[in-house]
Amino acid sequence: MAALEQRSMEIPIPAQEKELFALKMGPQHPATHGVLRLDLFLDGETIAICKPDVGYLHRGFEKIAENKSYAQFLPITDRLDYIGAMANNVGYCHAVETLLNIEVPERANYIRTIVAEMSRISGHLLWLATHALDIGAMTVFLYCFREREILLDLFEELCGARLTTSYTRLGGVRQDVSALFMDNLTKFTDDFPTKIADYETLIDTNRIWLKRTQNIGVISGKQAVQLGFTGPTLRGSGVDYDVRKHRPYCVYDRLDFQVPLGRKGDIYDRYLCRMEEFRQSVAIIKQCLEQLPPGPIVNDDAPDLIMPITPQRKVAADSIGSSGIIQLMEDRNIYMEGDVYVSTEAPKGELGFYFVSDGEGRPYRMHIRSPSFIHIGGIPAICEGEMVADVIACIGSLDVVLGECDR
Amino acid sequence: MIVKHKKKRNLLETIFLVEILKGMGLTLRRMFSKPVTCQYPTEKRQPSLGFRGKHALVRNPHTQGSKCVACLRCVTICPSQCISIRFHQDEENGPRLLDSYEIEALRCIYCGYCAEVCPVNAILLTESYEYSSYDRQSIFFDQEKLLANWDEFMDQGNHNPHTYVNPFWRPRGCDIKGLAAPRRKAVPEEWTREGQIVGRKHKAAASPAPPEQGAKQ
Amino acid sequence: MEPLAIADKLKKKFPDDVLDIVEARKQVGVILRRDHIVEICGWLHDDPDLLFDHLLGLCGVDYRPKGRGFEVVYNLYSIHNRHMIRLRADIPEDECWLDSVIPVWRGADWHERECYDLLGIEFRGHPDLRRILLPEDWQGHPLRKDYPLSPTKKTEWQGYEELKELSKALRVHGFQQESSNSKTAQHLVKEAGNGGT
Amino acid sequence: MAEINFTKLLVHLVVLVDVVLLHVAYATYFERKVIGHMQMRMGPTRVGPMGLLQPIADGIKLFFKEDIIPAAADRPLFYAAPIICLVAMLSCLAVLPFDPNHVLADLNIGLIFIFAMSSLASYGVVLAGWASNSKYSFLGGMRSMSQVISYEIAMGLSLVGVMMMTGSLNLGQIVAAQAASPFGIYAIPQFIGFFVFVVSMLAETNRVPFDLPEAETELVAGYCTEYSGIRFSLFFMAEYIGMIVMASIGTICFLGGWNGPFTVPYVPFFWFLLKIYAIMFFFFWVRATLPRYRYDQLMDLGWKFLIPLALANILLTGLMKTVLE
Repeated sequence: MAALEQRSMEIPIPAQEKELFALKMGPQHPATHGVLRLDLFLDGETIAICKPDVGYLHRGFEKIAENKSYAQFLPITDRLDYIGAMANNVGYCHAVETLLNIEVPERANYIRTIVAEMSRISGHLLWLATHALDIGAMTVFLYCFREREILLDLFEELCGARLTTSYTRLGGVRQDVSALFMDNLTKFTDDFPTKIADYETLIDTNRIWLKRTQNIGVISGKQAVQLGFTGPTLRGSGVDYDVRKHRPYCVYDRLDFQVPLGRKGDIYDRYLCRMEEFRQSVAIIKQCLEQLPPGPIVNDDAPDLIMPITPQRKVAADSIGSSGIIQLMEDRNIYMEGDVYVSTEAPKGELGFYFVSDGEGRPYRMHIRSPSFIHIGGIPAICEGEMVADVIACIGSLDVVLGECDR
Repeated sequence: MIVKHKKKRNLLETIFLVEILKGMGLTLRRMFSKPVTCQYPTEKRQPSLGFRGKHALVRNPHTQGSKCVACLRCVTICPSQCISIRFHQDEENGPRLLDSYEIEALRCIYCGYCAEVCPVNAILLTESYEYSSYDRQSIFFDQEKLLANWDEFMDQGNHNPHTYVNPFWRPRGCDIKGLAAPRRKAVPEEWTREGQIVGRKHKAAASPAPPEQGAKQ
Repeated sequence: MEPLAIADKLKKKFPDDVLDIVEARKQVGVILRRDHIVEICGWLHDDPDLLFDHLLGLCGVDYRPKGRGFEVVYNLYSIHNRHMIRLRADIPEDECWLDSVIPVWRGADWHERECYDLLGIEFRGHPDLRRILLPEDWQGHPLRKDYPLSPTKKTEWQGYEELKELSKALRVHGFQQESSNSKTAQHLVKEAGNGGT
Repeated sequence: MAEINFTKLLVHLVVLVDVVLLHVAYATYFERKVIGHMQMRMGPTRVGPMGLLQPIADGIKLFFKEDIIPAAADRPLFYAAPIICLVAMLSCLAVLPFDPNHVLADLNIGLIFIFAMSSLASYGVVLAGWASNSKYSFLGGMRSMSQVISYEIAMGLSLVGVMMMTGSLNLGQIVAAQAASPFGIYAIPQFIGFFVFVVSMLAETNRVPFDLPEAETELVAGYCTEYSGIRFSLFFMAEYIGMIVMASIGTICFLGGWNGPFTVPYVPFFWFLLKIYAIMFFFFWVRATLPRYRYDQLMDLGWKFLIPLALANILLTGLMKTVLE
């Protein structure tokens, strides 16, 4: 063990690095999307070696989860990928429901699909905004925020918070949709395609944009799978992998949508994939709004928010008056021993939760498979050999959020 | 589906910078459209109903104190453990009497769980969002401050303290039978399961007699 | 292929290595001896029927309170064949190491570093095994079950000491004051179940 | 040699510098407003009516801000760099003819003088990058050096056509010759030269899409990363004076200087100012629209495209001139 500790302290520096120009980019840098740090070793302006360094935003979520009940951990998932909190909520609840075998009503599933796609749009809007800003097109940034504002307002109307939504509940969702929400969302889905045209006029065919994105940061499909990439980053390389199609959840198996794929796997392909996902998400929302069925929004048999953590603590919990719920849990035996891995397609990629349960009301171990963590791990493979300015474009095209990476 | 690449620009378009001029045309057009800015301190945005903002304890109109029964559900559920309650009991099985109720709002993560689990609708997150301060003491809410927050909220929004319903007490679309008695307040029809908004497909299937207001056109 | 069929196939191929096959919620986990993990993973990756090309995740679990050692869990998925399997490599407590699967999936790099960082499982053959999320001078491995939730002065990270001194000045409005006749909620919560280990 | 009236010269000098500095201040305001509205927001609105006092407030803020000098910086050079920049840019103003009677120093080699001075300003930038002893600054300074050198050539060559048509390097005479030419402005016969000039003008002043020395998202702020307070504001002023100077050259050499469709009484420099404002607006407009080039692509554009184009323009002009005569 002592040898192990020793080893962690030394950072190996290859001999050739000493002759290179070392540039520490971040954690305070305008374009590293949070607190990512890159140790760049430059040969002129070309990247010879790139070493990402993460952990500046580590908050120990996996340890927190081991000490909170399943319901209590939900607000913390908002803080994973804080750009698309709704998608995290949906993913987390879907995972816990699979673990605890809780049914979700039809209507709740439709609402979840709507909010997940809304958060995909809002997440991609922020990606486009920052990606364009990184490459220097600053007007796109503000145009994207104009639309994102509408989506955040809709989230506020739906659940009372704009960013940290905590909207889903085990077995359903917290609140039903309101008439205002439906109207505004319908209007948004109708208007949004014209707004996409705005962005595309500014950058889609712009020769500077093409020069900065085409054939840069190329990663082949095979390499991308090897590195564990998921989401639009993987699909930009032409690999057809989308959790919504492969392992459908919510109501995705009933909806008609397509998964955009790129050809070469350069920055431009990833860009085009996400731009197409805007349109597909709008189509999904439209279908959901069309098909939204009546019915309950939460399963009455689902555990209450105050779910006791362990059966042994029942006595103590009894004194604070929630014995009925505990009885319900024990009757239906929803706590199980075993492990599950459940994933959903979050805006950034595949967001997976691996739970080990030992029959208590909290996970024995929870592992979050966060796409950003894996994508940042792949930055060296993409960036090495490119130039300093391309590193920024590459990070932008991967769409990473450090809250999710560091957990 | 392979994404479509845009047509490569031809020689003429390259020489005359067509796509750049188009972009510049767009920015010039936008220059003459109305800005979307909300000039914050002068024009305030109206937070939607149920916005999770400043904390408050509901004032009981009969006793003028708080409604809290010291069941400690909010303390138990709070993920960031920012609520602290002290109480005492005069006799063995008598009612619990609240000594103090404190919320350290700087630790709060505004999930709204406390309002959701409260059986008597005693605590809520109000819709007021302007309470930043230069010292920590004023964002550390004790019972008096929380009650004062409620009064302030009632005055500000011109709400009626008797009829006010927060969506965290009584969520839209939830069945009334699952709720505790104090939560069964009268709500607009849209909030009940009967007035539920459904998609066009289901609307057509249902009886066309009552035209549902505000549903998807 | 059905997950159980995959597990059977795996057992046929490596009869000595498969310790157990468990199923929960239609997901199948294969508990393995750790010795030939790279070979097994390589076979799963390359076998034309299986083609597990995608490493979904890799994480460690501390089973010591349950009377076992550690476990490293590999969630595998085949994008081509659309099936999933979970490998669980059993690691004894006193010899906390495993062979690195980077030769099979390059993406395992950071996962293994994270696992090393948080659980202290050493991955042999890893080119750059050092802490990833925690500071380089951190002591201990936080996701181990015996890692204290609130550390004592001795086990604390040194850099944290200064931070705490600093924050003490700011924490004048904490919940420190106790009055004798009233039960504090914090107490009750600790009894009732928020406290944890 | 004519006797120099020092009092008159001094008054002229003070008025000129004041007017230009005021223009610099309000150019920042104008830029923020224009870009703001292009991005559907408001720009400055708080200080004064419609934010009109914003530049003054900014100036005061920058003036009183703490002047931080990195410990490892090369102090003398660190102090000198912004001053070199500003002085070089300010001295360009001396030879600009705002109208036939208002020119501080009517040099025969006015154009060459401006080139010399604006290249000198790049010394300031390079020194700033080097003296800061910071890696971002260093990269910014290096980029700036190579960028200015390459685009100086392209710009010089693009103006050779104008010189050939005029036969003079005196800016006043260029304007006068333009007025006598068939189109009234050289931008039409010299359209290739004008195009090359506009592109290299953007590059020379480090504006989008060629703002690589201070590329915000890559190099934080490039050569002025470590500068703060008044020293930063000197760089800032130098940059904007540079824009004004470039806009003036463009006006003088291609857009007919102070001549307009009709003369405006009492304000002889009306057309000159209007043209400068138009070019400044163009600067901001481009900034709001275009992304940024990469460093090597910028070099490619300069050496492989603009310089050959400018040379072709010279050839064409020469041919035309021979044919027409």
